[in-house]
Amino acid sequence: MKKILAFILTMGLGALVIISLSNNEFFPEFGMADLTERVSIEYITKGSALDVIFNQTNNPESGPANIVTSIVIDYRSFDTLGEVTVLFISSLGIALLLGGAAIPKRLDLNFKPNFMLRVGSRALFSIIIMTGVYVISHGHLTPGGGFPGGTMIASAFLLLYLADDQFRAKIKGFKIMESIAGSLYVIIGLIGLILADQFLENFLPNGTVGVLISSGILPVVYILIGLKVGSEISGIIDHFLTEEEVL
Amino acid sequence: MIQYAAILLIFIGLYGLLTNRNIIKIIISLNIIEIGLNIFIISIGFVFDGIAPIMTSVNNSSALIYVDPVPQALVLTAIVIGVGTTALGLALAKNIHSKYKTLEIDEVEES
Amino acid sequence: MNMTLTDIIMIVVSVFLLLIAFFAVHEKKLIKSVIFLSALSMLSVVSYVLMKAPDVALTEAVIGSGLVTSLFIFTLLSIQKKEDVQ
Amino acid sequence: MMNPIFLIAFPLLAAFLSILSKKLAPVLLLLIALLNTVMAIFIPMGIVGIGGFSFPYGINLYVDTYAQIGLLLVNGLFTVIAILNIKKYKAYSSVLLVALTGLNGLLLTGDLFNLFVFLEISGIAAYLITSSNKKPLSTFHYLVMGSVGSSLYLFGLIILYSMFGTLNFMDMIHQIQVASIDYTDLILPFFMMFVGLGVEAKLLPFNSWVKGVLKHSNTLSGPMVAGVYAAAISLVLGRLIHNLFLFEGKLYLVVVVLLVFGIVLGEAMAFASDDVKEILLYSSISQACITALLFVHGVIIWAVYLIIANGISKTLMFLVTNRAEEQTGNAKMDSLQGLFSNNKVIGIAFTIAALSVIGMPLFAGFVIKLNYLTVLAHLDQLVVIAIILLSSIVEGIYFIRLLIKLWYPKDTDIEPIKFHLSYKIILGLMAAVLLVFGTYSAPLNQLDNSIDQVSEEIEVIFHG
Repeated sequence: MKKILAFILTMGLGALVIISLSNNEFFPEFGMADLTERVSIEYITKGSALDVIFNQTNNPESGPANIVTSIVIDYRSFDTLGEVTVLFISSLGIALLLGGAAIPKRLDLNFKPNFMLRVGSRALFSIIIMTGVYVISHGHLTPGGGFPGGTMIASAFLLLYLADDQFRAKIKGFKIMESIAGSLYVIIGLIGLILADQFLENFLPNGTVGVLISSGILPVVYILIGLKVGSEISGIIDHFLTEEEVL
Repeated sequence: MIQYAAILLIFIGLYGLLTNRNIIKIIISLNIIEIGLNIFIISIGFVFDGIAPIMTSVNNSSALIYVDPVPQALVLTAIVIGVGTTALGLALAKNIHSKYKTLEIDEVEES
Repeated sequence: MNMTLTDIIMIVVSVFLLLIAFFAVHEKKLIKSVIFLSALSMLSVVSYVLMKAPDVALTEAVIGSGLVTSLFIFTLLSIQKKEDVQ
Repeated sequence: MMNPIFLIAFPLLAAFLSILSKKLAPVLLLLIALLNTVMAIFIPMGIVGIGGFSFPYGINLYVDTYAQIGLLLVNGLFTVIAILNIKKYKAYSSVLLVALTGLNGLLLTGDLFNLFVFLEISGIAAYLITSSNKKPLSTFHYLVMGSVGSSLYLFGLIILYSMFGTLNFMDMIHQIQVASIDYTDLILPFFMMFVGLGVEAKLLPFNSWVKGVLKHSNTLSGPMVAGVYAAAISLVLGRLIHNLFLFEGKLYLVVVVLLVFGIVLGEAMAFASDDVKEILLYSSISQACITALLFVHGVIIWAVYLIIANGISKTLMFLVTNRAEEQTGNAKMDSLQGLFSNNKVIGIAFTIAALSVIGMPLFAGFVIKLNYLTVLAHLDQLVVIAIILLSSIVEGIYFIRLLIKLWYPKDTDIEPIKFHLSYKIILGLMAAVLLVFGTYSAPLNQLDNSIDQVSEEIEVIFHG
């Protein structure tokens, strides 16, 4: 009975919010968003009066052809720095909360993978890693980038964890990779401050839009983020799949 | 239509938060709130005959009608923040279970 | 009513979103609830694709249904193992 | 040369490097905390862009006197807590460095979505700091409340973005001023954002997590959550209330009722409890509600002074109580009886802090309370004044009762609790600050409501 009451209450609240949004004339209808009034028109036209043409415009204000990537990495790069800190602190927290095991051992779940699975997963492992690297390195041209690419690399390690119940990745290596990639990202920001008078500024030329080697330091930053996200999530997976060695 | 579904999704998550007493169910309700919120954020940037905000060799000019790229950049951040909190919640759930042997909030007699 | 194909799919997706979310909240067994959550995440990927957000769809697919579901399953498995040990 | 971004970049760089070696981390923490406090003194004012883009398109940091005071207070209190806890909580050094990044980011950022990201960073760092209480359920409760709060804040922010098309704090204020919009349309986003931030600021709607977290707190999580985090979030909330929300009409009524109810409930719960930490945590809830009430009525400068006085006294009192509780095992009033009879310095410091919170003359609390009550009288807010006076009376009763209990030992002498010399020095200094500003209150009147120059900055940018 209490559940039905709570359900009616929350649905009523939801309906209230929907009604108040629909008769709010400043809130645009579902498909009627007018981008010219929004900040996003600057990001699309990259602040230039004449049109930005793929493969032709040279040295625009922000390099990537993928406009979302140009926002994530260039215009609002400080958000992404905070973003990377959130993942860093949560993987640190999980190491703190679950990490207490003196002699960590793989959680022996009650399934024994057979020989075929163990060998087959090795082959698949490299293919997934390759896809992840592709997604990261083409982040500024095609959809994807540091976050999905890094998670793909981590899911490759997840595959190995599942396929082989004795496999344990080298956590020390992940920690060092994570720390170096994160510090390099902040150092690139500080170099931007020294060379080009604002923190996280793109101090290399942007090149032509749409070419693989374009938009200055941004692909390097996205690769660093990919490596950091990959090592952090692999660390989280390792902590979830290990337990105290009970002698 | 998707926008109204997203708002209702947020409130279904809130309803789940209010009525569930199991820790894993609470984390699931939190995830539902985040999924609903992310769909709502993307839905405010949608333009009817707009195309994905990526310049390719086909739609190669910035004069075309694009969908709003800013909410997509925000959702990228919101998704990864959601993963961070969920992973922490699950780690806490494991700690609570190993300490109190139960996942029901009422049975955990924490002083 | 000029309901193009995408409009119909959008309505179907939003109805399914609400249904699966309701089931996820109301399910008694945890494993089923997690499966419903993963289905919900996949549906949100479909809705991102419909709303022309490929970047977000890719990220949500890899992180939302890939990583989050596996973390839930690992937690449930380790809790199941502890309960069997007692 | 001295750029406000260093206050965020250096702790972040140190946090990333600190996971490499366990031995290096505590040293790095102390170094960076001290460096931040020093840098907070010489920080230049004005808007500092990030990423090299013109004003509303990139993210910018904004520093005015309001932010300078906040940075100095937050970094100073953080350094004090870090110094006193460095030996016992070595493992938390990296977490504390990230918390420092988040807190400085909260106070500096001039972008509303960036504020959400820093809210999450400092929130997750706070969950991990409270996990040192070894009470996973109360930490989980705090995590759920914090996540719901920041999701509500993001929901309100996204509605504002879809209405005005910008995420920059000053650009948003300008768009709202320019757009001829009646206030009823703004009620939903503003209320969502206020409640979202209210969770972290311990205001009424969602502060049930405070009891669990602070009741079982230790010398690190207690002062950190009650002192540093409360001060930082109240300052951020104050800036938003004063410049963006501008409560009026129905929303103003709802907010004032919520805050007044928070004050009364906080005082009543503190009066009814016999656990020293419970008294402190309920009193800090009601103080947070009073601060928010002052911001809603535009009493900026005295609200900032109240945050400073509360920050110092709450950190001091929680440090003393938790340090004593470590040795006696529980924080009940009668188990800590006669604590101060054999630690005179600590006793005096605690008494000064308690009397300053009540608002007894001769202490900073009195000067602040007197002034903000007079300003409220000018605004003829009689109901609010009556509530605050009532709450001060109740506060006076339970704090005096607490002090009497802690000063005069029972007949059976308890084993003496010893405080480390560093406690005595630092807490003595903090109490001295409250005493000095109580008696010599001239410098308090130099600053006035103009310390928050967001509106002047908007004038310069858009009509300059």
